[in-house]
Amino acid sequence: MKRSHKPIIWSLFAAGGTFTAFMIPVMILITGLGVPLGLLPAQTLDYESVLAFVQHPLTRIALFGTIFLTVWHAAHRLRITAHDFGIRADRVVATIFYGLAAITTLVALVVLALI
Amino acid sequence: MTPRRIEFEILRYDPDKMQKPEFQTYLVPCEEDWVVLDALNYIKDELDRTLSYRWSCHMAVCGSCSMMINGEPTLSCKSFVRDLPNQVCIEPLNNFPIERDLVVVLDDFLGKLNSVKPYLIPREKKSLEEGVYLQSPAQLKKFKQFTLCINCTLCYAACPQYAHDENFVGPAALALAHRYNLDSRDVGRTARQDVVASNLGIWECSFVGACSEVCPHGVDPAGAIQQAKIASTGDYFMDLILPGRKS
Amino acid sequence: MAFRAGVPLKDMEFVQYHPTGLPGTGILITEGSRGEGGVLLNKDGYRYLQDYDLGPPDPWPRKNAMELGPRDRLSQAFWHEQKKGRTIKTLHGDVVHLDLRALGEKKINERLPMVRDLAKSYVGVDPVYAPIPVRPVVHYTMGGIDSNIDAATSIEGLFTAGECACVSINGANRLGSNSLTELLVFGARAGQGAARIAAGSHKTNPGSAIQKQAEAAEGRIKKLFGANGGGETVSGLRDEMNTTMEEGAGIYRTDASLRQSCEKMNDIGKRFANIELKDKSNVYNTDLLHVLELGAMIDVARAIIVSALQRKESRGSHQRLDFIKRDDKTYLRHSLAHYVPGQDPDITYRDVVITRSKPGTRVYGGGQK
Amino acid sequence: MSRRPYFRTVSRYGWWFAHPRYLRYMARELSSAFVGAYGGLVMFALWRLWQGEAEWNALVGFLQSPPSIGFHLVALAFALYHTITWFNVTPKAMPVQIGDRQFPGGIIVGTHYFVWAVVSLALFILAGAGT
Repeated sequence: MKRSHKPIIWSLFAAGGTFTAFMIPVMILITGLGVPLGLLPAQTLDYESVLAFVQHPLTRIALFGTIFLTVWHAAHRLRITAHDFGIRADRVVATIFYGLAAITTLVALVVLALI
Repeated sequence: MTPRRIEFEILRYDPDKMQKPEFQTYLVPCEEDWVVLDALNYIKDELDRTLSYRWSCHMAVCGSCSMMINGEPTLSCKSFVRDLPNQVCIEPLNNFPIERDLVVVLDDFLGKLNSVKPYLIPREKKSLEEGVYLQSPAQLKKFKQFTLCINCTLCYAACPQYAHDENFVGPAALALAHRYNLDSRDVGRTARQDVVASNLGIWECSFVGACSEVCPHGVDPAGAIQQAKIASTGDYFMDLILPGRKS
Repeated sequence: MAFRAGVPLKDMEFVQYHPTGLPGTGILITEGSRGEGGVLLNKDGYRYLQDYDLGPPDPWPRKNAMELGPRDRLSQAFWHEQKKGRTIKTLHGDVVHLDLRALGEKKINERLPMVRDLAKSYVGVDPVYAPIPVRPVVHYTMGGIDSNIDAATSIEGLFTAGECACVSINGANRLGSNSLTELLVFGARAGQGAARIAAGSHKTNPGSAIQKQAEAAEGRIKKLFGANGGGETVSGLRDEMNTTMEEGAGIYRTDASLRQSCEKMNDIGKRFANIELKDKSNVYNTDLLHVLELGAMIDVARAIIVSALQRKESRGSHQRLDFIKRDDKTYLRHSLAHYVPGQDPDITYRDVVITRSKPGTRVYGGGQK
Repeated sequence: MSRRPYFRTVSRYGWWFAHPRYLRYMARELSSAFVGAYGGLVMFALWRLWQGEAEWNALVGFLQSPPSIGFHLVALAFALYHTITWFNVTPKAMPVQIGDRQFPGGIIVGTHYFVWAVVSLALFILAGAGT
């Protein structure tokens, strides 16, 4: 049997899984619930301060890493989940999910470079 | 103690007489210290001699009395009547073709087991005079857990990936491959990787973890497969960086 | 099958009892539990082994003494205790107690995790807090299909290995783990020998004699499938055979008990002809398998009894109450049981080849030098 | 012989209702849909930020709407489930052995939770530091 090329995508999935496990809950809590519900100061998401924050080189790298790992982790897992749901058109499924992940990564890269 | 009467619904199949399997019910007076296998033996001796099932050791060592008990892959010699309700459903092991009654066809599993070369492949064969292959307790500890597998195939019955793709090499075989790969006396990893690191090997596993949950000896095939994935990923990138290197 | 084909069964009178099996299931509680310091107690909580030349009862495990005495002596001591009414009655027969409590939870978990698991599961006893009920259980047949050091039998091309074989690495008793040697060493030799023969022979049509044998075997099975209403059942005869063998040819034997068992087994053998096959399926028919196995077991049981009857001495696992001494002059020999259709087997003897270990006096406990 | 092995079929779509452990597995796998969606949302937010203040403020306004709060609540639940299931299997995937002793899995898992708590707290303080 031929050795698989899965390690490429799996290493992204695994790294992303670890990263998201640490980071995503608290990020959702802050941006999706804390600030919108007024539990955290509204200034946190104020245009000027967010822009300044994002324009810092380290933040750019961190945000790119976050998006990159998160979407590739999700894309790979969803590909398998689609199979678990009984969808056998693996090539189509893989193209859609990996395609979405690639587009998201690309847009994030462009925006973060130009902002 | 008076025996408790338990209703056993057993999936029967005799290819000589039946087109497809059907349930048959037996009422068995069970002693509370019985296991399900004792109840089956009671049926065989007293109620219906045509019932077929495999068993041998009656002490969870031989791995031949595997079956579905109330939907759970279980060794019938380790399933105690005292833990069961008054109605028990018994079926042949999931994910295997039924040969007859509770007996399933294991050819596929045995072929897969063989395909991962589940034996020591030493660097060089030692003669009798040269003595044994030594190993330290620390080296033994690395893989000892995986030696406890009794090939009962409960993990295959629990694995949804095997259910959906019979070509998947499967939990027990991959765990056993890992066991030999971790053995300090073995150098067969490269040879095994052709099967282990293929798309139908470790990469077919989605880490449901059901295999480890049903294992009667606490072997952790799911863990073994994840460890193998990490190691194989390392291999893959090393091969990219240093093509032609010897692993 | 080998017996019926004409290969003698050697040393069949020697059957080993393991002193510490669980009642009912017969699951073994390893010798290791006694090696670590477990003690055997009768119903009065007394270490009864000291009454059978196995003492003194040291509180620590001592090699070849008390609980670490040989399997046959320990099983025999149980028999005496049972006769004296000092064993404990349970649903699954009489037992004594194997007490591991002095070891403590930590040591039991570290050294004997399997024992704890088995005892908890199968007799509902946690050895950390309570003694385990145990009794002697039939464990190993030292005798078997007569074979030489290459695992070959008197029939060319027929090899044998494992418990069914008797290469005679055990003699009249067996040491723990010797069965591994039987499997690994003689299993390999049997395989090598068989491969050699297979490589040297050419594929030809089986001779008419073999063809005839095959047809006869097939005919016997077809007859079983055709017969109706015999009335005898596998489980019925099997249970009777168990009781007969346990009572007449168990830990201790006498001329009278063996003769009685012999008669009973002959009777069972006759009734076996009336056995009825209930399962007529051609696929994985375990009823048929059990009938065939029972027939073979009856023949083997008769070989055990007749071999035991003719060995008028006590040696190793073969203990006669009417001949309590070992008699090297007459019986330092292997017994060979030869199959005679429809009758008791013929017994002949062969001298023992003695190499390094000479037979000595068996002394245990405080009597040792 | 008249062997005729019988092949049972497994439901291709509904198999995961057969046992609670399969349901738990599917929930774990589905967590990735929410994690992924959140990743997409972060990308979208950056896009809006790049476009200008008005667009950004519209987004912040949307975040306060009930559908958004609802989504984030569900996403948080799945994200937490992902975190727990991910941490709990780390000792299986990456066992640590020192000498002849297996490092207790509980410590490996515990360390993960500890680091997670510290990181989360730090980010939280950072987010609230403006006050």
